[in-house]
Amino acid sequence: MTDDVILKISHVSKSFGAVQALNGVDFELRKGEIHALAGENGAGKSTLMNIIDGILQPDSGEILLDGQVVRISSPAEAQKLGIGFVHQEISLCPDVSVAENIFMAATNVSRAFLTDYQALQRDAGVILSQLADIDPSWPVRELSISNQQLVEIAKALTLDCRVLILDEPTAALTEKEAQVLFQIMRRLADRGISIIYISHRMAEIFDNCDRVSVFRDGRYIVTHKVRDIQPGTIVNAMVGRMIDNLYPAKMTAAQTSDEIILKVSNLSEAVRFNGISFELKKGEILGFAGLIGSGRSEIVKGICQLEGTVTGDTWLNGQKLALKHYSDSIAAGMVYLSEDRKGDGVFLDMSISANVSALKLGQVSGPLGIINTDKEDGQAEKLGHMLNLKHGQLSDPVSSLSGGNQQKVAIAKMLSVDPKLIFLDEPTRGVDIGAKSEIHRILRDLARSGVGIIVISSELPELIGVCDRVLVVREGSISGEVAGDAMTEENIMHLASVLETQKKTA
Amino acid sequence: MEVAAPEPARGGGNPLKNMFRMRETGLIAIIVLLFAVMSFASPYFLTWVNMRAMAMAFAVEGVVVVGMTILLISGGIDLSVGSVTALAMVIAGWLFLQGVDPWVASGISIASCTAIGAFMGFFVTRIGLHHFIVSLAVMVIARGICLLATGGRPLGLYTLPPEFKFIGQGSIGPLPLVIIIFLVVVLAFDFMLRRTTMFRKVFYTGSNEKAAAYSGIKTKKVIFLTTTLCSALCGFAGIIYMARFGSAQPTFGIGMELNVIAAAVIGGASLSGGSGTIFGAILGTILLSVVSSSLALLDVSVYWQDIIRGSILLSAVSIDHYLHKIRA
Amino acid sequence: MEVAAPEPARGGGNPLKNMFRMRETGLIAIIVLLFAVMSFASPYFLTWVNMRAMAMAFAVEGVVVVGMTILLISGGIDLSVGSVTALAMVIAGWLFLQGVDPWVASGISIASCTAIGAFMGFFVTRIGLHHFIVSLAVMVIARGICLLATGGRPLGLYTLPPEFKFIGQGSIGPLPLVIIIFLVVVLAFDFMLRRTTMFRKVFYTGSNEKAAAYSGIKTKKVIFLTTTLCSALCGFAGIIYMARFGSAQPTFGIGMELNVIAAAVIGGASLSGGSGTIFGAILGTILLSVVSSSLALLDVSVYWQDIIRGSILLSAVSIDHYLHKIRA
Amino acid sequence: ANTTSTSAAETIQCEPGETYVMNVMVSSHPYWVPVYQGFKQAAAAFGCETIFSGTPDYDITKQIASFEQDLVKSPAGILLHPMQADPFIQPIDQAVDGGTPVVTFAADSPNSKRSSYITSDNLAEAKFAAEEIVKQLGDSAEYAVLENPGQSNHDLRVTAFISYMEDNYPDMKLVGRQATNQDSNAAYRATASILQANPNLGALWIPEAGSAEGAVSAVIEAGASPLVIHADITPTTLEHIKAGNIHMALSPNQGMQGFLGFLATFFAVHSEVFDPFNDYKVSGYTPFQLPFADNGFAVITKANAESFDLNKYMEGRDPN
Ligand SMILES: Nc1ncnc2c1ncn2[C@@H]1O[C@H](COP(=O)(O)OP(=O)(O)OP(=O)(O)O)[C@@H](O)[C@H]1O
Ligand SMILES: Nc1ncnc2c1ncn2[C@@H]1O[C@H](COP(=O)(O)OP(=O)(O)OP(=O)(O)O)[C@@H](O)[C@H]1O
Ligand SMILES: [Mg+2]
Ligand SMILES: [Mg+2]
Repeated sequence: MTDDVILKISHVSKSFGAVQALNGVDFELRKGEIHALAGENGAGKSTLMNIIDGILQPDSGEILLDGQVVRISSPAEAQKLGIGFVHQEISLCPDVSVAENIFMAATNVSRAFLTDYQALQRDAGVILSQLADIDPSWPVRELSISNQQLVEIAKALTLDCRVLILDEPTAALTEKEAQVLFQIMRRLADRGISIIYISHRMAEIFDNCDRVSVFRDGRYIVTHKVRDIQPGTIVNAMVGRMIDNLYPAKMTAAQTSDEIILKVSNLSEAVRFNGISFELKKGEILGFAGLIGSGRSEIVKGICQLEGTVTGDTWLNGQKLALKHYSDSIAAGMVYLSEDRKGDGVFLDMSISANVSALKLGQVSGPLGIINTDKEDGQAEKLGHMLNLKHGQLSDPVSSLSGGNQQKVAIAKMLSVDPKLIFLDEPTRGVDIGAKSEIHRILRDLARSGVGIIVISSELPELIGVCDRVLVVREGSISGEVAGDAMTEENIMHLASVLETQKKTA
Repeated sequence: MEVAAPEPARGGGNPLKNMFRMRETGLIAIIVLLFAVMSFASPYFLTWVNMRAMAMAFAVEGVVVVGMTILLISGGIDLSVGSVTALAMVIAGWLFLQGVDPWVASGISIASCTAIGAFMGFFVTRIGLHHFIVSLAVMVIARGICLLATGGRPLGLYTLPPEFKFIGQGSIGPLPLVIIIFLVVVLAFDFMLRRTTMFRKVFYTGSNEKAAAYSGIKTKKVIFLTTTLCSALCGFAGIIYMARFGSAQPTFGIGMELNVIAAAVIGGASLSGGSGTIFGAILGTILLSVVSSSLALLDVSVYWQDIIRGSILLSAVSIDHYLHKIRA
Repeated sequence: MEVAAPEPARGGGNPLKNMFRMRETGLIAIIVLLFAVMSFASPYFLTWVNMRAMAMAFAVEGVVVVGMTILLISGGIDLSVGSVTALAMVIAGWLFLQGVDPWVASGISIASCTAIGAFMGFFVTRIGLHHFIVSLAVMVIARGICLLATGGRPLGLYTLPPEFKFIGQGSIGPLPLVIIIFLVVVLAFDFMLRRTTMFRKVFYTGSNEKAAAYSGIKTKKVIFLTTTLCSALCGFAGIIYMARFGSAQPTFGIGMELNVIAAAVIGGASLSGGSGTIFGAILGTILLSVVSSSLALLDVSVYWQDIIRGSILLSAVSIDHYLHKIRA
Repeated sequence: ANTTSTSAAETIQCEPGETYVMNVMVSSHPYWVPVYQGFKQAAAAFGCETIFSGTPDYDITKQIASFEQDLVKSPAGILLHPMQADPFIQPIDQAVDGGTPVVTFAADSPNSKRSSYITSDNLAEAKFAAEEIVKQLGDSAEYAVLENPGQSNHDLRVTAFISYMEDNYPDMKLVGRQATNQDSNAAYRATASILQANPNLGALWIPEAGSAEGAVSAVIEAGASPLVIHADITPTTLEHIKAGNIHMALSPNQGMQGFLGFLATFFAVHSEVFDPFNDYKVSGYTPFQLPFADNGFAVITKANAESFDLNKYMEGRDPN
């Protein structure tokens, strides 16, 4: 690693209306380093990256590349300058194949008259093979969110770039894929490519990055060499205070209850899962672990009648459920937080208030079904405050929020109905460390007060930190259960992938 | 495709209302400007009689615009509005000529139009076809039924009882009943669309159908109902037209769909669903209609009228868009 | 809104090609069925003269369908196609009557239509208006110019030189030149759209404009160009019509836009952009046109024709959709 | 279509299966209904068969296709309403050269080889309307017209009307001229505006009935009393005539148009009965030709309105 600065940001400011997203920030990226960027939700990380990629123009300030001041007016120009960007929000073309998506930038600048689909697929296959088992000929709209995220990464790997920006690429990935990504990142850095890596996962930053810069409220705070510091230092710089307990205390033996909130028996779906049976006890937080595509989301969606034709029985608080539609599930007090925030979690072009109230409009309306907007705003205000939502006006569209704050809106929407049971699919995806521990605390409080909580997460430390018990799903069925001291990453990974190894040895 | 600019409502008070209000100020300004110019250009423009005549010209179509706007918000579109309106006239007129009481005939006619809407809703939500193609087919079929029932000839309904004709030709005080009906329909739906939970679901569905489904909303039902409502309002409009003209014209409303959709879009409805207001759409209707009436009042040469109308439409939309952008 | 069924291309070979092929087999089956039924129903159907007459009825419109399909794929739409085609005839015809050489006049006319497309493209990409409203305004303006230039009367161009009329009326061997031109345009654009990198950008832009922009594609340029191309092809079609009819008709092509869009949509183009094929769109054109021609050949009562046409349209699309779904 | 019968001159009759086609555009328009009745009645007199064909669309490509498809069935002759003159030259010539005589009606294709053209004289109608207005109002009143630019016969009715007024009654003042394109709501809007701008409007000339319906609504609502005269007739305008809201209507004699149209076509086919004093034998054209035949028009007023109810006329008749 050398000390030459390849990219320098100098006094860049940017505001959206009344919101000052960036306030005179500085930033330096050296050749061949992996430079982490940390900061709370809405600190301005993505905004800065969008400026570097030419998607947004700064209100003031300069960008220097190799010591030269550059004006980057579009992503096309950024590409020419050797800047590659994996966006926080997945942005792929759903109608075309994975291969074409991966090589879109290359196709764009290609001088070839004809498109060689065979070559595209072959090459895409090569790149994908390091990452995951995805058929390059499939249209992207068929892929799960995690696989789409992998395609995004593959896409960035094809770019011939000097600066690679990764904005929370692992938010939807499991440990396994994330590790693959880190290996690739290190290889690239060794080749002299500079990487900006944005993540809310401290462990990732400390295991894989060289330096870390911290932003807070649109301002640059500090840069450290990773090996010089402890995670606490970063967290402190980020939120301006210490967070001592990252995870709330678990259920004690005394709190253990025999009361069963949810009982699922022999739940099956045509192709996606079968023979699922489990129980959720009062006061406990239950986790679901598994590899990408193992069927965790499908099982949970099946329970609340969101997708698929499901057979089997479900009891909620002792009552057998006969749900026909997800609305019945909501009425029964069972709600699902989607893993695909942009696709089916929020209404991007509608106001924050309207998003929060979407699940049960009856709560904010009068007897004639007339919406009381004060009540609606009050509800959004209250839940927003509870989740530490950083926003402008409650009437602003959700699209104006940062990624993590959009996630908080999605969570607020679930909490608005005072549910009896919540399924949370990747609940803290993209949420900063402070808010994350806040959400964990809220989940724990809810569990204590008798609300059933089931968490699906690809982030094993989160599962282990938050849950009292974890069920591991493999290829559509439950392959095991871990609890207490047995809840280790190794045990979970083993249960999640044992079949793979068996297959290989067989 | 459309990158909707954010609409921060900085003022106090009810922010949703503010947002809506802001969306329409540009259009209102343009219409006020048009009125100002016209009242200089013609001494007859600002007379009560002219205002009434201009209002009569768009009032009934305004009812159809209401239905279309709601359908657009839910993410649909309906090309059959003109044919279905004509069919409403033809069904009611034909029944009346067969001796059915005109009120009963009107009821049957509106029910039939509602059934047509349900038919389209079925194809869209159950079979999974696109609104565009289903309503295009229904547009052709409904026109065919009009022709079949009348042999292509308008039905003369001069013998309609005066109480019935009163709907279309009567006045209460100085206000024609048609305009009163129009105002009631517009105000009622505007209020409901802004404030009721029922119609809020229409916005959710149009904004992101999947997210709406993931909020427990029966999105197919919503789309089915907005499709049906639009046709039902066409039926209602057809009956008013019949009472007004005292005839049922099988060729009525050809090309109406584009006019109606344009009005809604000028008023801020998005063709990809999720946004729009009745108030805006009606302003769009007024703009289009007043431009036509004004050109007639000024006796502009027919050969120039289309050119001027198109240019005003394009400028108005551009100005509105620009005002909207700088305010955001 | 549209929840497209998944299309995994599991078979071997070029999977993209396979995917496209799959999309259209349903339509082909329906057309073949229609031909089979018709050849039983009428002894005249399968005659060369009838086939030629039917092909002549859709060939020139097919050129416009090509432009519309590409525009739809890029996420746009154009309501002005009918007016612009008429304007092309009127401009070229008017110039010719002023003594300009017909070939030069045609060149100027096509250039003017291209400029109109660029004008629309400007409003869409620079001002940020929606294609729908811009092209609606241009539809009205272009029709107005047609009326203004001709006083509403068709221009008789009987004196066009025979070499020029040959474009529209001549044959090479048994094949009318119009059909040859149609085939060349369709095959060329079909090939380019499937295979060239240039046109791949049209798909990317229409599928997700943001993602395309993030990949460095100048999406505004793409949209500008597809909008311009569509109008240019309308200009070209207008010239062929002029050569074929030996006249320029200011009222030509009223309502053409719905027909053209319907053809593309039947052929699998999505109104929200990102998918569609020329081949499919032409099959859609053929289906619509052959149904009309068949009804005329069978002497079906006019009062029934619309009903039958609409029903066939609706059934064909439903069947196609169903076949598509079960195959996926 | 070559009759070999030697006694053709005495009992001129169709051979079994001899069929005559009447081809029109916008075939669902009610205007054609009485025309086709006249056509059929004449055909019945000669024992011929008839087909009503054309296209329901306002689309010249489709009409040409339907005309060419008619030819596939080898009819004896075709009575054609060509949507536009020039585009039909080639198809008509092809038909005539192939032995199928073509007669045009209501609109012509003068440069083609059609043998006859039957029409109502739009100029005569316009002149009649103008004279009637002057007769009722004197020669210094205000008048307005509605129009439908692009449709030739409507254009003719309007332009001829205006120029006749200008030439003969220079004190008559044209104060409004609006395009309403047969749309009753547009006509309502335009008429309401014209009445606003011209409180002294004396007369309104409308070239077709669809616009007249909307215009009358506006007149009644405004409480104005201009003299409304329009061409063509619909059940609604008929009622307005009876009620005195419309002064009169001038309706082309559609039945005569069809009857005469058939005769012209029939005799073009059976021209062997006719040996006129001209060059047809050496020049090779059909001896039976009517370059321009006027089918006349009816003046519909309160007095005779009862006879013009098309729905009543069609009772018990087959529209096909
Ligand atoms: N288009 C926009 N309109 C208005 N405000 C915006 C817009 N984009 C971002 N903001 C605001 O700018 C601020 C910074 O947002 P940014 O997306 O850069 O945060 P971030 O650091 O990436 O957060 P996260 O970790 O949640 O992704 C936020 O307050 C956000 O609400
Ligand atoms: N719309 C779909 N069509 C076809 N297959 C699907 C669809 N959605 C999911 N699948 C498949 O169903 C299986 C289970 O997916 P699911 O999303 O439940 O997995 P998961 O364990 O939640 O993993 P992830 O981390 O990807 O969310 C996967 O094989 C996935 O590819
Ligand atoms: Mg971010
Ligand atoms: Mg999942």
